[in-house]
Amino acid sequence: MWKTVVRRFLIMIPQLFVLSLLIFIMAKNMPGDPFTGKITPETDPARIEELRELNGLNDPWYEQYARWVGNAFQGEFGNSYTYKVKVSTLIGERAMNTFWLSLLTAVMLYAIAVPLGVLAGRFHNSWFDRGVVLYSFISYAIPTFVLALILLYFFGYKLQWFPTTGSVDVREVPGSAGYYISKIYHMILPAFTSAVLGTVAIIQYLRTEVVDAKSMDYVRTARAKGVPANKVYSKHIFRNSLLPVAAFIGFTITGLLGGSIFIETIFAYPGMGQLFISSIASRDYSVITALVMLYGFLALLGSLLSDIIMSIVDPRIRIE
Amino acid sequence: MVKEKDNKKEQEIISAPPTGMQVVWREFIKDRVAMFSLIIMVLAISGVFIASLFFDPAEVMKVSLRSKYAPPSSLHWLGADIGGSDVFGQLIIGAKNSLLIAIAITLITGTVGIFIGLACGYFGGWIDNMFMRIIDFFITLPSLMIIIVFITIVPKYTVFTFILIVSLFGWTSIARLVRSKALSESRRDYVNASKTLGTNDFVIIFKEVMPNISSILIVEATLSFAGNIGIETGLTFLGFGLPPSTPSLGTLVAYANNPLVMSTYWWVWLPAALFILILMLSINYVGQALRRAADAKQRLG
Amino acid sequence: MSFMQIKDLKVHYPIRGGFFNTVVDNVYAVDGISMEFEKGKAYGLVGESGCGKSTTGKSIIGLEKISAGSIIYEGENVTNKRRDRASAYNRDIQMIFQDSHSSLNPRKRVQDILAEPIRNFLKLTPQEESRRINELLAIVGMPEDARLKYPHEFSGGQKQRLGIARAIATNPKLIIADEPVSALDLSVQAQVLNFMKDIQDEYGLSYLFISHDLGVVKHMCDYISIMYKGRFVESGTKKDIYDNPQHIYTKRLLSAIPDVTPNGREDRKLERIEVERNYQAEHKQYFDENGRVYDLSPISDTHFVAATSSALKGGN
Amino acid sequence: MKTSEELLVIKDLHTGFRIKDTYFDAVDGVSLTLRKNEILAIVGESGCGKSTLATSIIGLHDHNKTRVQGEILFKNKNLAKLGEDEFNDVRGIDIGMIFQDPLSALNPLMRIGEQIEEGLIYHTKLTKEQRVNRVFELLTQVGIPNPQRVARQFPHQLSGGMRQRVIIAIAISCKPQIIIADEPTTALDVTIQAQILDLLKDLQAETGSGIILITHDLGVVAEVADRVAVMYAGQIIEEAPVEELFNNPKHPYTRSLFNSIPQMNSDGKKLNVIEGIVPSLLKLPRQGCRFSPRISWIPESAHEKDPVLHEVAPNHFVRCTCYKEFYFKGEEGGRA
Repeated sequence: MWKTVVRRFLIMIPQLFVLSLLIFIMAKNMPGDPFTGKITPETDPARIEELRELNGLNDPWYEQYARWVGNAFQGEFGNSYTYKVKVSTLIGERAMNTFWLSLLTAVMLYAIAVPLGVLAGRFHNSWFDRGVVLYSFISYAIPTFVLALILLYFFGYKLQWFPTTGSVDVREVPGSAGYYISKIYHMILPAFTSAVLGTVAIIQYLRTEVVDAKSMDYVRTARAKGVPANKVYSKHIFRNSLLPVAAFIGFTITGLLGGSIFIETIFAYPGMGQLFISSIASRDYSVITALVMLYGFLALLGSLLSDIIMSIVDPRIRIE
Repeated sequence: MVKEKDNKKEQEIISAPPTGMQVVWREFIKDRVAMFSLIIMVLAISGVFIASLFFDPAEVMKVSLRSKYAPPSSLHWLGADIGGSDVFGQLIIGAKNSLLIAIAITLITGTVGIFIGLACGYFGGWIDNMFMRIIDFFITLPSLMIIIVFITIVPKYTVFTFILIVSLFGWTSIARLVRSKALSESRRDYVNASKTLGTNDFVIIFKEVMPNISSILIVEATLSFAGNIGIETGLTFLGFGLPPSTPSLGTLVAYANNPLVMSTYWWVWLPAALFILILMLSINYVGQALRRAADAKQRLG
Repeated sequence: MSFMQIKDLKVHYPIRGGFFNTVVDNVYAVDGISMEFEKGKAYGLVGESGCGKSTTGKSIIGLEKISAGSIIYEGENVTNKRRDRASAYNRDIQMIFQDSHSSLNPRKRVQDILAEPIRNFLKLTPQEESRRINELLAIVGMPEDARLKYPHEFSGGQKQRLGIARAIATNPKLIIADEPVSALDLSVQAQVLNFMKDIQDEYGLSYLFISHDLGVVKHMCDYISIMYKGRFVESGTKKDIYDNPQHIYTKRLLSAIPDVTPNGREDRKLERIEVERNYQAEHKQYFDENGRVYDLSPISDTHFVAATSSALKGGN
Repeated sequence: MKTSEELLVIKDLHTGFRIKDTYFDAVDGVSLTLRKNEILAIVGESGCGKSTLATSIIGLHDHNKTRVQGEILFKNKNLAKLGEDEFNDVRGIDIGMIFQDPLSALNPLMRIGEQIEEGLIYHTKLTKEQRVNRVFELLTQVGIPNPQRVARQFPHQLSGGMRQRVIIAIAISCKPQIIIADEPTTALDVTIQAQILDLLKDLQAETGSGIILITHDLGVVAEVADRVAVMYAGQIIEEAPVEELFNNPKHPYTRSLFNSIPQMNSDGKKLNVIEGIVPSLLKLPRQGCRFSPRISWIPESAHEKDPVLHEVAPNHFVRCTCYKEFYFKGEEGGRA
């Protein structure tokens, strides 16, 4: 198993390299420099050239790239043009918000998807199953932003059950219990929206896995042993169907991050996705570069995590 | 038992291939919801194209401050937006643009994906290895963000660059699916038989393998068409879609970013959102019904 | 005089492993076998699953890459021309597959399936082609109206007969039959075997008959080779193999075949146990220290056995 | 013929599958008796209903789509009337089952030991330690060397023959009186097949249980069976002790089958071909002799209207009277 994990890690290295190269090229093509924030219209052109030289922007591209990667490794992406603070500080704040939102989403996601998928599979072709199929069909077909808007319109504006913007009520004192409750309260609607959209893949997968597993020979063996029906489900069918789902966790993370751009924008939730969109709007390139890099890294990490979990839960991979 | 059932059905249809369009159509007639979705889909799409003939984009987009946020009336069927422009007209023209762009993206990603997928699945070896590495990499990329960045840094941004940028990230999933189907199909003995009978690879790929996965290709094209409508409108919604001169369904929905419009002037954004929803539901249902029909195991019988 | 020789044929697959997925070893699927084919004779290739018999057939016809060795056809080296469309070899060597169902393209009508080799190899006018298709259907005992049907409208035995019709469309010299009847029921199997026999007699065909079923092989073949781990352990006429088996593996295989009579089954069981004991005891004389089968050495004009000379002396 | 007590008595069993609200009987009036200490082979070609018969006995059919009528009497219980849950008091304890494909019949995610132990958990009062010891004992009994190690392994780590031994160990774990083996060696190589068949025979002799062996391979039947029932189109058409059946087959179908085997000494002679094809379930002739369409040269009058089994020799039963008139096509004089 360790061999698989280490090999998987090694595969990640060239992927990271290509990713960083891609982003570096994009960054180079963006108007402006890492020190754009320090320039004002009154700055002397000679001074700019001096700054360019000083910052090594006239060096060959590979030297610049090496330096850029070196900085990136230390979390150094320059300063934000709009906020006039270090990019790392800015992202750090927002990242925590996104992290908590994603965590709540993941909890809701599995809490909804696993029972629905498993039960739909067990009671295949029942009314319950048909309901689940309908639910997953609709949430598959509906685009993220449409669902988000409709939920926001009804639960936020019409019924006013949930707040429509922000991550916390500004009147609450940080650290107090009310503060945390307010935080969770603000996360519920965006997390739920995101979770509903994420459940589709898991429900469909689990349902077909369970349905297929029912006619597997090993289930027949278990029945032939005289194992009670409930135990056949819990020990053989559900376990065998759920283990691969565990490996979805990594991809779920990737998926949640991708969706967070829409969700955070619509619910005006101050996370990384919203920061990304506002940075694009204000052409705050150093922040954009850092965010793309971070997202790419997290996505790679997610797929790595999935592969590792898979190799842990499946003995066919575990024992080589 | 399933086999027995098939035998009976085969008796009725004289000499039709097991997954021909005829069979698919018969399945469709049996599934009322699918038929209903198909009708909705055809009506919505053809309705948009026909209605768009009666709207002059310049006329529709004309600013008329007097009718700012006018509620629905006989003059403005769906009211007017902040500039007093007719929402219904924008809806029709926007929908036409959205549909055309989604079709273009589907055609490009479909063609590229099918070619690469077939080549990978049939030949295997280093061709497969190379493309699979590329596809794996693409799939882990935060593609939405990169598309947005691309869109903002492309110097001369037009509808065509938009289509190309989105297509650049869209072909991988189709290629992956076609590859897996082509792979299992290529392992079947009829492909081996054709090889031993002196048929060349090119002919085998396009005349033997492709027809056998054609039903899956149609299904995927349908579903990815729906997906592409979602991607285009979504990006436009965020403000990174079509150039401002070309309205899209997403442009209308984007008005909802303004809390006042969202809560009060619902007629500006809600019809477009609902139209997208109906379009997506019907196209997706048609796609899934096609998938059921193409798969002998899932046929309704 | 043989029209085709296979010399020291090898098919190796690399095993990748280690951190960098480099080639760490090879699977010796076929590891140096030689054969000759004469007109009108049937050659049997027998062995248990994974012994390389199917790979041998596939590599001869060009579906597997040959790692080493050569195939000489009519005096010409065709090792790397096996899939050359223009070559006579490709036309003259044909194949019948195990799974007749999957060997017929489900979306093609019978007439298009049968026309494929005709169009590729023979320059016929449409009328001649159509006549040839009717002829082929007649040979395998199917009505002409089968032409317009699709494969799924036929039973297993009929499909295999269509497979045979396709294989003989170009008047080949050698047909490689890879487990052609193992998926069929007994009565259908008999029908297909009868057909294969009839066609062989009528057209002077040669067969390379690959099977795990020693009964079927004995019924069909003149010469038989027993394969184990990619190599021949014993090769000879049908009589040599069945009446005078020399290699311990051949003996073990023969003793394991159930006899279709219950009379004397207790004795057969005792014999099996005896052979199994010898198999363990005499292993060293038939396999080298790596478990590899020795090279074949002749014990008569037709009979070859892979063993050390001491084993052969002891055996005789 | 060993005369010993009857373990299982099947009377007029019908097992039907539901297709659009109609039931089609794949097993159509089968009566059989399994005795202690014997191997009863049920032989037939694909689609004859032999596997359906096996699943009906052990209740592994889909209870929603299948209808089982008739009597399967075991220990004063009629198994045909049991529901899915009630069957769990029979399956594993009294009846064990051996499957065809040993790889797919084992749970890929469970250790071998756990899988063998599972039946013991529900059917015995053994402690954990006793169960583990019993697992080792079973593995040794089915001829697996180093049971401690194998018990900790997963199915994919074993060879095909080893896996089938594990399946057998599972089937015999609770010392059932009846074992049903459904094509137990079809997926195996001949050398492994011989070992597994010998093992089955030895185990049977040791435990005195009764084995129902489902197979299509007459060779396998000849090697291990004590009694044979030949099935065709859902019915038993001939039943006899093994020597009697092989040396003196009566029914046209049985005789035709024997003549289509490419035997060790058939040497290229024409094999017998049975005309026509096995009728599909939906088109089964439900009346008259079901084999009559395939021996069309035998006059109608030779068949019974409603064929029943006739005892033609001690314990040798043949369905329909047509066997008396039967001859192979082209051998007019060769009447039985």
